[in-house]
Amino acid sequence: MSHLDSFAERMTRKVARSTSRRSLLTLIGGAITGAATLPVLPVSRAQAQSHGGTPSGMAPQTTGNPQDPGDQTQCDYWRYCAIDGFLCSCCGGSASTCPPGTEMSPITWIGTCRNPADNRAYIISYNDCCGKSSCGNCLCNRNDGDRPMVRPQANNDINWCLGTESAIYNCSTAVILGVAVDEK
Amino acid sequence: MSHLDSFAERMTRKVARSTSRRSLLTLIGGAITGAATLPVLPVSRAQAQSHGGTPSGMAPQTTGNPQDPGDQTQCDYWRYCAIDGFLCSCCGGSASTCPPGTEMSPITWIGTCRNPADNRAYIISYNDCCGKSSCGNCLCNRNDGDRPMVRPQANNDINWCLGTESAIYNCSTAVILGVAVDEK
Amino acid sequence: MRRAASRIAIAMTIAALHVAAPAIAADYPQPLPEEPVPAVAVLPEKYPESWVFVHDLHFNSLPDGRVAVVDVAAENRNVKGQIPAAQFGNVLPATTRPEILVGETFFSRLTRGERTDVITIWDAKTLSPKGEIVLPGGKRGLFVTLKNSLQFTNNEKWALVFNFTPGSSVTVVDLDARKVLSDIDLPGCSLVYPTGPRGFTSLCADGTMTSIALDAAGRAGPTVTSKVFNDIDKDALFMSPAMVGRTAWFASFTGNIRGIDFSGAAARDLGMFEIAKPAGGDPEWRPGGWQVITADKAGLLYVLMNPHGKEGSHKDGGTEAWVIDPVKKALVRRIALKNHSVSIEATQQASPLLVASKPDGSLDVYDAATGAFQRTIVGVVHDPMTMTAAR
Amino acid sequence: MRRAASRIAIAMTIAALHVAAPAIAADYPQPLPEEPVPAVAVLPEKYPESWVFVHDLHFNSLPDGRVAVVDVAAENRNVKGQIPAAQFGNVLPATTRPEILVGETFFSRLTRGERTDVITIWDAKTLSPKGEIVLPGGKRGLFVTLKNSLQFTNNEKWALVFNFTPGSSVTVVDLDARKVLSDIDLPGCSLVYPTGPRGFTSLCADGTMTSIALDAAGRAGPTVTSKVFNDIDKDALFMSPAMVGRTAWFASFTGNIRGIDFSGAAARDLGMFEIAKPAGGDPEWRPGGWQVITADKAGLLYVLMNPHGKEGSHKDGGTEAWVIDPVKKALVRRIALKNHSVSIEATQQASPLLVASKPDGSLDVYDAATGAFQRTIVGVVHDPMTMTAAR
Repeated sequence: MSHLDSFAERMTRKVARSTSRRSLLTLIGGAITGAATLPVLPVSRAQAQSHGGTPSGMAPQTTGNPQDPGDQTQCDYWRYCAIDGFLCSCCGGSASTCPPGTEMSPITWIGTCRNPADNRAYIISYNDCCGKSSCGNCLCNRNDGDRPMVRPQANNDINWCLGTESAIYNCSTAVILGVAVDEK
Repeated sequence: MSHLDSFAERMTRKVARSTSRRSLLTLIGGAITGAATLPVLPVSRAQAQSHGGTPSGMAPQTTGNPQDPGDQTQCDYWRYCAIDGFLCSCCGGSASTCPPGTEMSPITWIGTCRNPADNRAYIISYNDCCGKSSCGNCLCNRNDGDRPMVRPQANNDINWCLGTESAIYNCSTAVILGVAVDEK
Repeated sequence: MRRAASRIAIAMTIAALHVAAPAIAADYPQPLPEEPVPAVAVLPEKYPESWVFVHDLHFNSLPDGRVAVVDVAAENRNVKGQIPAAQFGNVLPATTRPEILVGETFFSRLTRGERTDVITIWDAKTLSPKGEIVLPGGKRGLFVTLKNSLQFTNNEKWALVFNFTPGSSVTVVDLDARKVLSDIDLPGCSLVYPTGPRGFTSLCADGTMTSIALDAAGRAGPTVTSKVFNDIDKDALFMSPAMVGRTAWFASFTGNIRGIDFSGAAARDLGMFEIAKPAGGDPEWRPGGWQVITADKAGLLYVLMNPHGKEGSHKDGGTEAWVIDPVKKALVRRIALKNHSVSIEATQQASPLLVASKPDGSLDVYDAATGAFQRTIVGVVHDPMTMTAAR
Repeated sequence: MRRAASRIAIAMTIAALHVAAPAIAADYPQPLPEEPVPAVAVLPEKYPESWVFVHDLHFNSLPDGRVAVVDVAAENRNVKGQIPAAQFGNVLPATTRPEILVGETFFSRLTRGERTDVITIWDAKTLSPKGEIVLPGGKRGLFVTLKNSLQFTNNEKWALVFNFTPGSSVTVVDLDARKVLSDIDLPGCSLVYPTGPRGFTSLCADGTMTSIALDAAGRAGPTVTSKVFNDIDKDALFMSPAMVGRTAWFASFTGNIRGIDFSGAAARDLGMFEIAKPAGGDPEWRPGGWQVITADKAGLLYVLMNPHGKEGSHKDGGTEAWVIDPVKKALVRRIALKNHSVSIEATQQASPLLVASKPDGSLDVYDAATGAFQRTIVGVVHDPMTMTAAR
């Protein structure tokens, strides 16, 4: 458990950087520090029938950094291992930025995704972007590690536009919070 | 013009049966009694690319009356010669009835459709059904005789949910008002 | 500004009637009769048992969710009407009166502005709103629709609303008085399962469940927490059970079935049994989809099964419905579905139909007893997540 | 109700991290940096001329219309953001300040309840609402979006809103003071075309047009009605002209082009000319689609043409864009489109792009000078009715 403990520590420190996030975390009981394998956002199996969604047809968006490989408009981009919702990369944002005029949710569900370039496991924070209606582009859903609503912090069906000015869901990001295990 | 005059007379009498409709007609200046060839409701060429819409895939709905032939879920049903919008037959209503919980618009645009069974030309009133969101089924659009917004009473792009409690458009009906020319 | 009325008169010029004097077909001496306007359809107060409420999450416009009322037994005219269910709405048809409850959320400017959560009470016959109860606090839980987010208790006199902020709580609503009775904090637990004469149970993140009896004022009374029974890590229960009377049958991720008796003041675990796993899985058969388990009136269970079951496959939908007798704990029959399906629901007729919703929003209907395919109903909804058969 | 905090603690049990100590790739001694949250994109105050506002009527959810801001010249990241435009909304980007106006309509319960019509003022840089002007009377015209339903006048200090009840009127709005100045009845006439320094023109059902100069308080002043020039029965003008400076070029149903000079206090008819009709029509080439005519900065016109032109074909879209020089009154070039298209818009760059919207909501982009196809942009909107190039 020592690896996990140090992960939890890192997470706690990181989370503490954001007051609003922390206060929300208090509500859910510190959920983000544990049991946070691969939760994701509102599933619509009706639209993304095949596991991982269908190719978006969008023009490829890469970071240009070989250490961060892949196309951010596609469901198989490495950071999206636990995402569920419309990809903000297809909506005016990016993998780590909300589209203009939306608000990034302060509370978030997180996943652990392996970066195929450097083979590190990264903690990815799937912050929702809120305040405009369903983006409608690039629906992507992967349920590995998802658990039912009984464990909200691991459930991808929840609209995490909580603590935002508007609860309307627009799209989901996949922000790098750090590596999963402290390498020191 | 005598045929048309008698048509106009018939229409006026018919319209006068509905007080609320008449009061609205006053606003538009008696539009319904003239220049009312083939106006229809909000077009979405984006969805109904081919003229007349695409087959609905719905189970056929017929009146059972051989004098009123055809499938009311299909865009090519004879009464729909000037319709534009979602067919109420696919939404819980029928060709002449609004779906439950909607309100039929008192003002309407009308068309003249030939019934292939009795070869008569009928005046069809395309009343919109209002107060619930877009039905979403059986979009049908035929623009024969449609004219731009400059002539509202002949324009099918207008939301005719006017004078109703809510202006939200749900679907369109095609009600028989009478034959186009008095046969006496 | 005054504009000459003459303009209107000119506009009224008869443009083109395109109609010559019609030939009168000898076969039809009389024209079709005039039809009355306005004309609006009405529904029966008590819906036939072949009718199903199909909830449309409407992912492309979550603020504009709705529910379709569908007759799955009819040859045509299947869609009977629509009920709005805005923004991750819930639908709950009453059985004791001709009413349908919808939990929904609005913003004064559609996507921004003031938030208002309500229960709207719809008249079953007219599909018109007949009442509204505003829910305070802007905390109604918003997630992909689950039936146990809005439930009745107290013989349908009260409604229970599950809130999530992400703190959990339950709002108790008096439907007769049209007012909120109480708010009950529920840390660590989710959803509401009506329990006993006047109470509910919630499933908790530690694998237990907690039953709360309500007093006459809707306040929390005696509370009973069960032993740990839900192995969320290894074999979590799907949240939506099939109800047979007051007994709920939950499917688990790997394909076990657990019964919970909600008839008493505290929920009672009836234990779990395994569904025999026939060959043919790759890697194995597991339940898959959104609403994966349903029951008919005789108490048989139907479970939507996915041959490609593994970790993470639980929402992938399925290709067969397995019929299970929970009394004999036996797999009775397998129904091969025509299409990959998202959710299933059995109607409550003596000869039940099995309805399977598909990703394109259409429904496939099967004879539940024989598995014979009956019909496809297209144009029902956009995203058919849950279905609720009329009772 | 109090629940033991221990439940939460138990819920927090580390479930499964699935992560062993990672192998460190020798190529990348440092991990990717942490990324800041919250992070929200912003746009430039002044949009590049390759950006286009694509209005989404959203027919499957008319209450939830929106506008996509799209860079049609970029290789990727084409969608820059979305602006809500609820219920037959209108979008009007300002050119004198970094603002985008949206005319929209709300109901307090989405589809029912109290109606509120507003102009929302969006900040171009942040795409956040920075102001709202409530329009009285619940009369904002609701129809498939036409640009001339919401226009500026008075050097963009005022907005003009076209109302339809079905009586016609125009509401004059002071954008600086955020208040309504006046309502002007307009029986028999439709839409607003900014005219002169402070006024507008409306097209009338009798084939004339009426120009109204506004006084400093926004009240109707001198009014001039033109001769009949619009043969609505036989060859109606499409309502959305291409603007070249203050000159509007209207296409007619059969393919004629008419110029109207809106620079003076009263609109001036510049006469009509015919587009030569090449062979190949079946029965004939006619303009077809929703926004069928557009102009580039050099003043060339582009008209979306349908080879199957006839009565009733005017919204059927088209397969070619014909480039027309309105000064020479000549067909300069024909651009064969890759796909059947609904609407067209030229960007205002020196080397313009021609954007064609398709029924599936995607855009095809062409080099307007050569007609060379450049790219398809998918995932833009649902129902792309009108487009407005940044200026």
